Amino acid sequence: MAGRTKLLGSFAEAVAGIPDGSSIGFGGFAMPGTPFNLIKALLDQGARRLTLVANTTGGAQQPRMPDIGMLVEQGRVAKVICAFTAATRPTDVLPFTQYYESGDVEAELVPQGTLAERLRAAGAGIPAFYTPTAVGTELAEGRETRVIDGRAYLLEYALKLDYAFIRARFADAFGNLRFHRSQRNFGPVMATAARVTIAEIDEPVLRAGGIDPDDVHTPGIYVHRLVQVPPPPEGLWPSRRQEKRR
Amino acid sequence: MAGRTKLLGSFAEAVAGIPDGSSIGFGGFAMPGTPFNLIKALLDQGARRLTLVANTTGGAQQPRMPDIGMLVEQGRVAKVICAFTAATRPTDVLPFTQYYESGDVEAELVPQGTLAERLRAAGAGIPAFYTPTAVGTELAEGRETRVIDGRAYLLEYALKLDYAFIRARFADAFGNLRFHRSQRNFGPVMATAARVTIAEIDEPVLRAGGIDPDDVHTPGIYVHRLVQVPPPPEGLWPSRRQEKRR
Amino acid sequence: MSGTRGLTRQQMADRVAREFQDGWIVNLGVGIPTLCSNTDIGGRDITYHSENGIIGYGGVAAEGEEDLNLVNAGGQNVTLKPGAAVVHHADSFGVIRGGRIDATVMGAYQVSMTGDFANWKLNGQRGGGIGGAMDLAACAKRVFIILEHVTRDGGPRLVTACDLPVTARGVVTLVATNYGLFEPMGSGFRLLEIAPGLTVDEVRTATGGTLAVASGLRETEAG
Amino acid sequence: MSGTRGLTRQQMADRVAREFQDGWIVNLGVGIPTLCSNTDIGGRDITYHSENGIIGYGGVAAEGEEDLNLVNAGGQNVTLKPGAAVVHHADSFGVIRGGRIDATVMGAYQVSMTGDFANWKLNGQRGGGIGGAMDLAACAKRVFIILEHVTRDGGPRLVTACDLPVTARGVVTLVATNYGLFEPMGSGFRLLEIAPGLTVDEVRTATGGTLAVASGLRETEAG
Repeated sequence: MAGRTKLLGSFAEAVAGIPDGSSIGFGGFAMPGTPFNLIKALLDQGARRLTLVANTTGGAQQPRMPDIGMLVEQGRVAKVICAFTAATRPTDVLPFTQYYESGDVEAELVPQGTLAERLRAAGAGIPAFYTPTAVGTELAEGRETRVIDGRAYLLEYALKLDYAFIRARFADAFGNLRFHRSQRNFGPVMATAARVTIAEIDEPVLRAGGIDPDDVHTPGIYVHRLVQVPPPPEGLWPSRRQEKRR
Repeated sequence: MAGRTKLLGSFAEAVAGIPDGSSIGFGGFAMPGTPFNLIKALLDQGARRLTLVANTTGGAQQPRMPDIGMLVEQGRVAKVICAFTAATRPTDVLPFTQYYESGDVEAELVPQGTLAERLRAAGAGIPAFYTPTAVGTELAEGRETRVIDGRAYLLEYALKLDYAFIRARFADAFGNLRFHRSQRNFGPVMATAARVTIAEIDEPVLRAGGIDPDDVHTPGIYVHRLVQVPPPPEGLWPSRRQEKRR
Repeated sequence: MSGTRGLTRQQMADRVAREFQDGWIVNLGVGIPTLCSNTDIGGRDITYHSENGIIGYGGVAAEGEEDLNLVNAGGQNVTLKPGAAVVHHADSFGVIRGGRIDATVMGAYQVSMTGDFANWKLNGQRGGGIGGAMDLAACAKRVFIILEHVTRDGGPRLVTACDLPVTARGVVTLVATNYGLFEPMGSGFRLLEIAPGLTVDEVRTATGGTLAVASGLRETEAG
Repeated sequence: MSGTRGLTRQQMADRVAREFQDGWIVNLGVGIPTLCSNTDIGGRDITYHSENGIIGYGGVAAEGEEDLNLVNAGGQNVTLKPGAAVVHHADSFGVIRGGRIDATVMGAYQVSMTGDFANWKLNGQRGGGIGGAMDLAACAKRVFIILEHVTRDGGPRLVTACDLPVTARGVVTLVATNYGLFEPMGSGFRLLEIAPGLTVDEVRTATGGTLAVASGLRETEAG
């Protein structure tokens, strides 16, 4: 394990070779954990007919950061699987909403916990499971339900990914990751669900073993490519050092 | 959260009030993570008609430590749910095996990964899930299977516990836990599956917040009673200090 | 008739927060529910859970003191209380579905007398914003809803049956509006408390379905 | 005819270990499979996974240097390699069921020519010892079995069909015995390599079902 490194020199290199038709999951909940630098590189990379999996398509904040809604705007997206096609507050407008509402792109709207669990199931080799969430709602219409111990549950299927794009605070050369606070969110489950996980890292990548085995949040066996986020303005979104300077 | 402590003064106090008919899960894989001190207290406590959930019933090592097979020998067990009713090597003999083979006690033999996942499902509010494990074996006879994407899977149900007995290295007063190395094993999933989790702790219990939020393995919301393991010979099984002295 | 009569947003949040019991684990939704964490409820220890895996967050961080990688479900930079823990998203919804949330507080467009509520999609919309609402609604021990009593054009939000797509059915425990505190009873709503300055008749007129009045009706403390 | 002819236990393990490719994640079962980690396979980097959640363990700890809370699936006190990580039991079997294990090596009582194998229960037993074997067997990319070629009374362990309860069906990739290296082909076994000192006829006599011999049959290096 010590003999190899997964560290690459650029974000362009990290997203190279992603073919048309790929499914890609994106970590992130609000700003923390969002792989802005990888998204920016993917915007330049050109792959088309993508299936995107994320909590939301982003773009609510000003100034606008690179977000996966921009891939939709570029006409490169076949489908989005997410927990929001519109913002929680009707007064907030996501750029993606107009594309979806006008029928320009397909979307599958999934409750957030079901989305997380479908990704976790994919990573854990569970092809399907039952959940109480969304029973009795429009999302359950025509779907298989089952009564267990007197309560109705909905059947949900694992959601596998070709790629996961995530952001973490620390990595070692073997790919072990640690997240900082709510940066963690979808990162660990996305990583297990994907064939190939690409992580952008806040801090310089450590030697293999630089993270204590008890402190690893995502094991390196799930992580394939690492890129360190450079200082701003080249690197997007503040590193810890900047946070403290604000 | 800072205002309360879950720390109790004795193992007897920690297992007090467990009623007849309870289901109790026990962490541990080989020696690490096995709550020997809580098991010893339960042996004295007297509750009957118990359902025990564990990887194995123990008792393979010499000298014999307190193990849940002893509860069976005391006639206090209705059923054991485990991954081994006999040792892997036919030449090793578990004390429990004779009780099971002679029909003195019921057992449900579950593949280890299915056992862990059924506990995890109970904790995560998933009432049932499909798994590829055990398809085509004796364990699948008469059971519901389902073909998903061309592969057969077995339906498995969540396994809820009334109590979990686990052992960890560190705890804070709110009940947040950290395990050391392979001590972790079933501990975190047992804790989420149980209504009441009781943990024996190697090291002195820290103030609430004494474990960094990013370093918590089991959140304190899942942990209800803590007891510190005293030094040997009163406390069973070595603490970290002894390990280094050996 | 406007939504600004009776209790303020903070007063509605205060009323709900006073229901929280010592030791509870509570999830606060975006908007008015967030204000519950401002309420002084004495020495009661509440553990606030956020969908993104924060268990035990505290108040909003002071300006200049934010950890930008620490947000609650509304995206606010919050602080952590001693004893806090962070888990990933699947484990965080494991907390929810596993039945560990004593109360979830959410906003809504409508609540029905059978305890259904709607808060993720407007009629005519193709999609919507579900987020964690369906998980929380289906699995929390108690679902508390805070909403303005009437729509902008004066129509009721407490209705016989939701005409918007529901978030969950039969789950609402308690409803706080600017007009008072209500319980869905199946066959109607029960008015538990009334906001200062309103009459029962006014409340009844502005409420869909039957309104029963609790014996010994009290005024909501507007503190 | 005894099980001690041909390869030793370590030589069988060596033969299987030489199949491991650089970067593989490998799970070693209790008994002979454990010996695979002793084999020198040059610079190839193998990550050893253990059911109890250890990803990346190394050799057995030197006496006096043991961490008593660090064991492999066989209960041995092992060491950790740089880059190791620890996960809990459900996540550990997530690694297995998720298809991340490139090879699992297990002992067995019987292997059939259709790739079934049996290793958890003897006939006449009420229960048995499953442990993680069924999960590994069903989900690893490759299932390598190591076993003595014949039973104590000389009967075959490579059989047409298992008469013991199986662990999984149709999963065995490769079988190493003291007599040689075999592949279950459905209609029979293919002898890929033969142990020094044995003849094909001897192997055939001691094997259940049909035995095909690979073209250019080689002797197993007994190094």
